[in-house]
Amino acid sequence: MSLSPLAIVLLAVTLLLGVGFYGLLVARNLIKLIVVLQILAKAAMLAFVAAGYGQEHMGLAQSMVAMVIVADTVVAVIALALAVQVRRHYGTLDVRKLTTLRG
Amino acid sequence: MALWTSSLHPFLWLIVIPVLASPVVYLAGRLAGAALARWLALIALIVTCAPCVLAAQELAANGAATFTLGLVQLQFDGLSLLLAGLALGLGTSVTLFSNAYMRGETGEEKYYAALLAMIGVMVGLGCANDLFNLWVWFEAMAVSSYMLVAFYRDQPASLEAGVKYLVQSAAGSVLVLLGIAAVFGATGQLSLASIADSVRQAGATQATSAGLLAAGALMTVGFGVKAALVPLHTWLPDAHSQAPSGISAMLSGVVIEAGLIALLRAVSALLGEGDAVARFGQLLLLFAALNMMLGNLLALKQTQVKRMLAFSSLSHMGYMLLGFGVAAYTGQSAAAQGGMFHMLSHGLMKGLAFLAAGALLYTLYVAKGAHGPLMVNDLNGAARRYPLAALALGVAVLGLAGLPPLVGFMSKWQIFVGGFQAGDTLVALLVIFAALNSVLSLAYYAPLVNAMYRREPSHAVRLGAAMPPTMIVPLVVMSILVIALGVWPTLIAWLTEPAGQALLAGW
Amino acid sequence: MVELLLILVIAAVACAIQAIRAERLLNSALWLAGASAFIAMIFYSMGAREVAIIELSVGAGLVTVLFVFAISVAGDESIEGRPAVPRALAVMLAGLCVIGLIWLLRDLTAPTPTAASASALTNALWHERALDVLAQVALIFTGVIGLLGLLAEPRSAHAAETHTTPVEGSQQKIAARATTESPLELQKEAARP
Amino acid sequence: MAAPFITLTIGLPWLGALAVWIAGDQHPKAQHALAVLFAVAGGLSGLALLTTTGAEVAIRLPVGGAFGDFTFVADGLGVFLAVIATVIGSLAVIFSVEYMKGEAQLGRYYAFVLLFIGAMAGLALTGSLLLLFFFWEVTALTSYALISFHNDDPKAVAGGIKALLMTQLGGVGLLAGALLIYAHLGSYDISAFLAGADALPPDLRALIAFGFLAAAAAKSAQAPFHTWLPDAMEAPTPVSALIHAATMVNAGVYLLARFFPAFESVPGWSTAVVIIGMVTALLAAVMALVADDLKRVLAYSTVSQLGYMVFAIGCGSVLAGQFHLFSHAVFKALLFLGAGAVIHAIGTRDMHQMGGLGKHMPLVRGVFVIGAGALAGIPILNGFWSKELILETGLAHGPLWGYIGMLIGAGLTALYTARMVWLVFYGEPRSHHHAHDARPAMAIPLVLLAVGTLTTWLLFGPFGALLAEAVPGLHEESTLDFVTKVVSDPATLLALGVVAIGLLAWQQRSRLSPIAAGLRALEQAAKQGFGFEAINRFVARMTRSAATVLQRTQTGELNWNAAGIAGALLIVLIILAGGGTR
Repeated sequence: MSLSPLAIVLLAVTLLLGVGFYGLLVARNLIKLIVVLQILAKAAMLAFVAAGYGQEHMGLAQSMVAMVIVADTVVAVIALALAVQVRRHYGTLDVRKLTTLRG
Repeated sequence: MALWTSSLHPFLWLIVIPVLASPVVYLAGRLAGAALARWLALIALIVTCAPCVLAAQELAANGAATFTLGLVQLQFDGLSLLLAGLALGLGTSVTLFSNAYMRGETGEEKYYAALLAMIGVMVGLGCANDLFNLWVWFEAMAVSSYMLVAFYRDQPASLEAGVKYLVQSAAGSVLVLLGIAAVFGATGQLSLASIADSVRQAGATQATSAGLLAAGALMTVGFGVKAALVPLHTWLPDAHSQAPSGISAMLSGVVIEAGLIALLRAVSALLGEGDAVARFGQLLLLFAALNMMLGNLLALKQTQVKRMLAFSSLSHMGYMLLGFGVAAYTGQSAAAQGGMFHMLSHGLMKGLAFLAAGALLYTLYVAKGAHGPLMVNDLNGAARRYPLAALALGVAVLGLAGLPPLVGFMSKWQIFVGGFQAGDTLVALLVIFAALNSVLSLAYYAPLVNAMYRREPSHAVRLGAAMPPTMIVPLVVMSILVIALGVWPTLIAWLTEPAGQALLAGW
Repeated sequence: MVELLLILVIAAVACAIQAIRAERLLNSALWLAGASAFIAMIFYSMGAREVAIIELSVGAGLVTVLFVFAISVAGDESIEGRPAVPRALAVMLAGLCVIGLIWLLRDLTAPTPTAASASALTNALWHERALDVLAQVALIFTGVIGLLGLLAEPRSAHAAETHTTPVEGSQQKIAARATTESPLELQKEAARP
Repeated sequence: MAAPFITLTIGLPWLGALAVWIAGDQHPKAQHALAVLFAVAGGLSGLALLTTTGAEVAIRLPVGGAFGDFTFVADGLGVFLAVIATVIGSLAVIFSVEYMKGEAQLGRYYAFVLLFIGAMAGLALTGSLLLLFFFWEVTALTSYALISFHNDDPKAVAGGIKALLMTQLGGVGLLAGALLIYAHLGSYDISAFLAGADALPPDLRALIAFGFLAAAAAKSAQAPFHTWLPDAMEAPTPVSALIHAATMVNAGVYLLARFFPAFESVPGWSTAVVIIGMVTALLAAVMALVADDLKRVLAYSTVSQLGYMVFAIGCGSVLAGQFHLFSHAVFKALLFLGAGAVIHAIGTRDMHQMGGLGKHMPLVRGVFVIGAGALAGIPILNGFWSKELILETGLAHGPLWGYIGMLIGAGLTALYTARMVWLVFYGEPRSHHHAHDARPAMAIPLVLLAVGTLTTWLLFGPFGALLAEAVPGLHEESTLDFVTKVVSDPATLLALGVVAIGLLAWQQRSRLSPIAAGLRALEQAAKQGFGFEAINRFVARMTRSAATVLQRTQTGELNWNAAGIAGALLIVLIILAGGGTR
């Protein structure tokens, strides 16, 4: 099987997704978790580009990727604001310390 | 720009008014004080009820209405009406309730602005008829709720809840996006209707159907995070218990339901006919069983009122899933309609429960500047000082447990009828499991009610503040609705029936 | 084209891995910027020219600045100790998900356009998908409100409260309730998890 | 014709509940008056229904959708139970005026009693399975609220929740049965089901039959669900004990009687009913023999007598079961009210602290002895006739072992009745108390019920006629024929002999002490509820420990939460990709 560009990009999507999942499971620093969320979002953007490429609908794909970029940046901003507040009130960014709510 | 001048259908106002009112409320609050923001938000929502009635009438007369801008279409069908009605009704109650509850909090005007925007985009979510558009509304709903969950940003627990909610939501959102990309890549379509068409007609190739399968899984899990399917639910008890009580009511009463509606809308477009639908139904039934079991057992262990209610939301999500799962698995219209009815009745009852618990939390703690959790023991003897709030909470939780003459009984009944009509042993057993779960839920609701009617009031109750009338009004109205619909369930059939049909039309 | 893509993909994934492995947050953010840049290049080579530029400026530029800013406020804390989820389990779960998806999507690579077809972003964005844009405006607005809500300093005299450690915070909470409750209930309060 | 009276019988008590609640706890006098007014009016309207019975649907409210039509029918069986509920209910309310004087939260008390009465009437009069279940659950809700009325008493709260959970658990059987019927017949109409039951597949009919049996057993406190009723005696007063013991438990017997024609031919069902009835009658009688709490003795005795009724239905005689229900409702109401007067006077329920009360309370003693005589089956009191009818039915149509078991039960009943009366009213006072006789508000219902206990058996003929139209295959006979038949039957002498042995055994209790010592183990077992209590506790503990285990999975750690997402994705992928087909 010869690798088509599409196959390579799809591979990248799934790999980024895997890396992102791994990060979600092991990262303990809240800000690093936000980095991981960004990686996951990149996987999604790449998936749209791949889909647009495969369907020859790149304009549509691009518009969606642009939306995702913007929405994701907004989420990142809010997440970072939350992280700053967490640091202020918990004295740490370690999510393993954020376990007062359980059970 | 002819697009802009096309005549605006009434349902568009349901989205436009709250979303446009949001910045106005914020600016009014900044410039003229929070009092203006409070009342302006309420007025905006009440004004929105007028187009809601119009849209409902139009729907009944002419069927689903659409609005197209470019390639993207909004469609107002029964499902949209249900979500819009729920969001607007509960939203109005919450706004009125928050009037006293949030008074004097820092950032009060932002609270109302975000709440309004959330209501607007939720209506939009219900109308979305395009996969990517659905996601944009969905994400907007999520973004507007992040701040509301973590609103008490000086409290560590609230921040913790916000962090968990945000991270899990965002992860779910990425999965949804991947799913949409997979659909787009497999079919080249984004509009739900044309996706469904191409799935049915094209005699899908191997590659396409595998891609759609992956998309279905990704979207189920992605939207499932918001709909709190077990084991994706872990954010819910934290967020629902830590948010301001009005927001807890919104989250539990509408937002998770909106997640479920998004899930059903998106995935049902991919399924085509027959086998895949049944398999999806099985999946929903599996989640239904998990949700009911885990939600009830864990609620049994809770000593904080709001956290208990949050876990009970999980089990009620299970009942809805049971209804929809049966509908998908066997094509039962009664079950689909029952699921819709339960969605509505859960929104009503859980909203009422959170508002009543919030009213008590307010009078016992918040009004005095303390932010403690409301423990079951704090409610001891609450009925003597706050008879209406205690009655409302009692009505709400007993209704949630499915006791007549409250609406929860009738909506569960309808789901169960659908389940039995399916004539499938496994489904029937699951229905009996659900009924047993209802019995189990009494084991934590009943002590709560007992505590409120104790003669010896707790310290907190004895020293509690007076309850402002703006809190009592929504409680009374919603309690009356809970009882009225429990006695005459078909009063609401005009809302649930088209919603059930709209859902089944996709299968 | 294939070779170039392969290199870019490997580079992007490697950057992503490094972003997770990095000890210091600042490095992590920089590796993320790197990944973003490579992904932008992938976009470009696939024909998504406009969003490549957006990604480069927003993803690699703006977001990195935001991260650096946040890290400078929150502090670059190094956290010792094992993660909650055992690494092996994490690798297994993530790996299985990847394998499952690859297995499902393995045939989806069939249509191979001869040339990358660049089409105008603006038409799609402003005409075909205008409704998305409108919804996006609501999203951005609520995001701004959220940011303001989360970061704004309290107006009232609580300012002193904001720099307390968690232990003091919970003591304050108890103190606030102390005026209203008996000592017995207070002990219970303190014992609550 | 019957429509207005049906509406009134259900509606008046409910309206009264609303009125009492609105009147507010600041005006106790008004609350008492309103409650009595509405309850008595409801009772009168119930009595008026007796003149308008008919098997046709009297009220039909089409609701539509999955809810069918809400229908009400005033046939003999239903009207009979409605009359029992409303009349005994109104007596309970009248009695409460004295008993609940000065209690806090009267509004809540009366509202729930009246709600209960209305729901009970609705349960009896409805013709729709959905409404049947609806009212069934409302009675459960109100009885829970009444048992837990004293919310500060943890035993009362636990008793209420236990009653609620256990009856609800059984109710699942009714729910499943009703839904199965609807799924197959497309209608909730009870008469349609009774007519079309034979057309249903046999295994389906068996499922429905046993589901209904479970519901009836739970509601009527039959084994193995009987453990809730004694704990329900924590209710504030004998009045609500009366609601439970003399009224609500009848719903289960009613359910069996109502659906008996449809289930008669289900293999094994009748035998199961006979076994449940007999086992319950015997176990509860033994437990009544060793209990020390006056209300508990009465509660166990109720369970035991309900066993007789269930047994009768299992043997094929709805008439015998319902006739005993009628007698029992009257004499047990008398006994409960009498016990209430005693407890109200001296402030304890422990029979070992009573004794010699007869001297201070001659009226109460007099009526109580009449009621006890009926319970024991002493001739010419109403309990005698109905019990004889059951025993003869058992001999004629039931298995022989069943008959023998019930005979032993009759002896035990006589024994524990004698013990109870002796401990309370005779012998030397065992503690200091200043008992006073019943005051008028208490005395009136007591005397009325005593008169009833002496005379209601005369109504056998009309009673049979009342039921005949509702129960197919029931042959009516006049009171005179019935009396002659019972008196001339040799089995009557046998039964009377057994009763006499029971009474004698109490008389000679000092001589029988060696035997009693041998029965110590049995007594211990009885006090533990024969292990059923342990089963309840076991189930509760298992549930809680399952919850504890699950709780540990909720770590509150964000990373584990994320692992949940990854895991769920994996599972969904597997199910969707490889999952089974329909």
